[in-house]
Amino acid sequence: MKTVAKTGNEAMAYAMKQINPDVVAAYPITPATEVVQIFSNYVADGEVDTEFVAVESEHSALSACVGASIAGGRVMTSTSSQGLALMHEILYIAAGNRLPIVIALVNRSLSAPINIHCDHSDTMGSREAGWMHLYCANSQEAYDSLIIALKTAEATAVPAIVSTDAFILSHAMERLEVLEDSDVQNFIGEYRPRFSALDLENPKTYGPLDLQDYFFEHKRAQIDDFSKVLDAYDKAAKDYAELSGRYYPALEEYKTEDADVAIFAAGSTADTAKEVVDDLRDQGRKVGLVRMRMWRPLPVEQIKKALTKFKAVAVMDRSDTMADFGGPVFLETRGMLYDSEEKPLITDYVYGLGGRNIKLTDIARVYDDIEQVAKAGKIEKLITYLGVRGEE
Amino acid sequence: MSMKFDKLMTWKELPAGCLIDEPSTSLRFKTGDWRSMRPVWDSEKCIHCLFCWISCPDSAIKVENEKITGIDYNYCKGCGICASICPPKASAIEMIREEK
Amino acid sequence: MQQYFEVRWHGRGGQGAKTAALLFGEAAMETGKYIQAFPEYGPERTGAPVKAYNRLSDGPIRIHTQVTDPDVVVVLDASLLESINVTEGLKKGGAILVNTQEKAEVIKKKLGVTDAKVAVVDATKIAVEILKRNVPNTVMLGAMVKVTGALEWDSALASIEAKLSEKFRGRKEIIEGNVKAIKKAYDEVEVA
Amino acid sequence: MATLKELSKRKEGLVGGHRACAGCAASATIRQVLLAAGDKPTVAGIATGCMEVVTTIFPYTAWNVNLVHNAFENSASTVSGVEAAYKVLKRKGKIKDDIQFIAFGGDGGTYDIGLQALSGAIERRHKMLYVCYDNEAYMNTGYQRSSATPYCAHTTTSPAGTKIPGKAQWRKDLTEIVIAHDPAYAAQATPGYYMDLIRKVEKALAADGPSFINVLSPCVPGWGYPSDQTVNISKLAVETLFWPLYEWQDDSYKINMKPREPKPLVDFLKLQARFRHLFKSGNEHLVEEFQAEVNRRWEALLRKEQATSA
Repeated sequence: MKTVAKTGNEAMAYAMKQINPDVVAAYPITPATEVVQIFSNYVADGEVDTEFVAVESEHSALSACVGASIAGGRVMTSTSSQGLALMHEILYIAAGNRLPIVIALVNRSLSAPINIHCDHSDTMGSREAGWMHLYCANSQEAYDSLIIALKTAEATAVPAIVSTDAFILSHAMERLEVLEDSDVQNFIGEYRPRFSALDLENPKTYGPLDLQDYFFEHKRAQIDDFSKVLDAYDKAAKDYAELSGRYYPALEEYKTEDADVAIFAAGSTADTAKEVVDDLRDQGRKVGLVRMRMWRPLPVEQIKKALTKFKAVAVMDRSDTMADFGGPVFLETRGMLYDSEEKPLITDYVYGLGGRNIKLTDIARVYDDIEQVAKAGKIEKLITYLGVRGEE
Repeated sequence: MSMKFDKLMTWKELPAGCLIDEPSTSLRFKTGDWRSMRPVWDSEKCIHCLFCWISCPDSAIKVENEKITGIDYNYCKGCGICASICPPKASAIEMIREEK
Repeated sequence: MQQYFEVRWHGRGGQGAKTAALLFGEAAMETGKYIQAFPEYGPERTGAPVKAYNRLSDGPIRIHTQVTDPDVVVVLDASLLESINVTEGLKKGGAILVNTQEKAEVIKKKLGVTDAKVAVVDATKIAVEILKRNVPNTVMLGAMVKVTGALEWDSALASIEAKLSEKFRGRKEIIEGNVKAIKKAYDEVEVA
Repeated sequence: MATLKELSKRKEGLVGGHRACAGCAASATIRQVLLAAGDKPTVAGIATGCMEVVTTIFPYTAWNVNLVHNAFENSASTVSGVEAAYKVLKRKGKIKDDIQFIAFGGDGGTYDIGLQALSGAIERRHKMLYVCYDNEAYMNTGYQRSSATPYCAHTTTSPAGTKIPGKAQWRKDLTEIVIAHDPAYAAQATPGYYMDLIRKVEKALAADGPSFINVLSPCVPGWGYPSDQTVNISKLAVETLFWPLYEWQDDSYKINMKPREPKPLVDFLKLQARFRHLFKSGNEHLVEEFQAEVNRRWEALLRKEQATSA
């Protein structure tokens, strides 16, 4: 283990190097370009054994990854925003085929208007594609998560996305600890694919057509495989904790034990909010934070257990559903708690679109609001667009 | 090999992944009943040029030891290509109406 | 709440504000600090005003917001003083360091700063003289360390030298030149 | 080159029981290509389209080799990935055999939506043979125009109406576009001339780099002719100069079939319902224009052959 200074992108590229995948097929896109660039250097300097395919689009990037994974290779790529949108079609195909491909992703808003900065609209738009998804809060976690995600993906044959916030994390250099190459290799182990199109003894047809008689059965089996991800993840995360001393639960609770109210947030903002919690705690206020790290599959029982103990919860959504009903995290959170006998009042804060800075005072204001909601026992304003001009 | 063909598999019985885990399973699916015209091959007239064999879209011309041995009616859809390209000097294949 | 030491770097695209922030961050890490170093990204190209930031602390850093109230502002190009409000948000008792030919008093007056330290160094002159190129960014690190006292000088210098060695892959004259220039800036910086 | 007798002893790559139309040339194309490739281990990929749909209906596959299907526009990039994995796994000693790779796509998946992926794969020089089974329209979805659809052809999105007589444009010359990428080998073929196609597959697979064969594959329902005429029409396309058989390698063109007396284009057109409207009175000029364009392109090809012959 050694201490280094790396940006989120450098941290993910370094984890990729230590994983040493068989094939990386990728296309550069701001702000994830560096991941591909840095990895190209590792390839050029012979530091990895990887076959690097510099494709002509993100669509081809994931298509080539699918081909390489069906061929039995350990496969990774990297992208962001429009790139993920261009991959969208193939995301479903990779998942349906049970290909444990891992994407090092940087969360960036989707056009229009074009904008290169952070929000979560890109990954939220892919939430039904059948990929495991982890939102990271800092460079250290981005590095660690890529390794844990790969292990989980290969154990379950479910592909994974690990994401950081554009620029806020992707381009911010932070201090982190990295493992030795051999520790990473021992942790992930040799890849043993479930099938390979290069297996000449047992020719198979990959990606066949289903009529009405089989499609539903195939999807049901996929959903069942997906349901095993949470346990496999937790096992991988615990094994990783033994190795690194850093444990990342699917859902993180921070100072929630006696809290009356909490913020439910993901990504770098959740990390920032811990600072606000400490500050408010110093003032004697009973506030806490629940951080959504794993978004797919949803750790439903953990979320229910965590959130039902509060009087009020503010969900922080860095994207909107365009349903005129708030952001995706808000909608799903309310859905999860519907059957709970004790449930908090839940409000939504859509914030930070297109990289709009979220200040400590903004987060403090959300705590002020939910304390008010908890005290009044009712919600005055269900959805707030935080930090946008023209809203009061 | 975990595929079943005699009945519809449940989702728990499917091979892991989204694949057909053995080759050439379509041989279990007989397309011969699509036919309304039937090619009839005359072994006496056949010169074994193999033109019909290489041109058949359904791999339905049977060959053994470089010689044609007949037509596989399990798969032949009756398109008539074989009869149409059989060299005139041989005319070893005739299309007749399929009697049901 | 944890104490943070925050820096804002002003430069023009191509002058190395980001590199300076990264080098400063890495140097700080070598002294045991937890660090962040990040640029502000826009569509700007060479010549346009750009910003970069540092955040330093003794414990793990959890906040991931822009730096709005820096302890220190570093201006890599004095011409920016005309177009940018470089003192925006500067903390009381903080410091602003400018690469200029002017005396510190003149800059202090020009900026209208009353409750923060103003320091100057002619980093461009030092860079041109020693490095034969107008690259003031690394040079300014020397002045920066002296003015702020945020880092221990010897270990900071050693770290910067190590990073430069990595970056320039053993091109001795560049590495040595930079170190010499950094030391010169350390010696020559003037505070008002 | 393998003879028919030798080929007849090989294992079929595409077996019966698939659901292609009776008389489908595309199935014959794939079958012939796989027979030609059949002396070495082969892994295939295919774009979504007619042939993928009729040959892989779960749980029935007509493929006797490993087949990878991903989506419509990415047969070339998918097989790029398979080939990349092969290279690294071979380097690591995890794969012992020499394997050859063939990507298939229809004209929709090749000329149009998959052109970018094809271009990228050739430019990156993946060692694979790409075979386009070109039936000159989107047959899988019900005969819509593609950029491979010829002049005046009726399709369901370039219908022959009272004002507009079918497709207004000539087809895109995809083979030339591929040649502009400087592949290791490129050719045009058609299954009616099976020995020519088989020879080209062998040559393409032996070439050191990416190769491409554009195979005109007549479509019974899309073109509108009796199912027993598939081979005849395939040959007529060549004999009328509508689809020249030629190949390109080492900067040289070679025309493989030069009819001593080319047949008139109408011989090809009149057998097909998609050109029926051309034979209504008042449309004679269209046939003449069509013939003139075929001649012009043939002459241009002859000049290319002459200019590049040693």
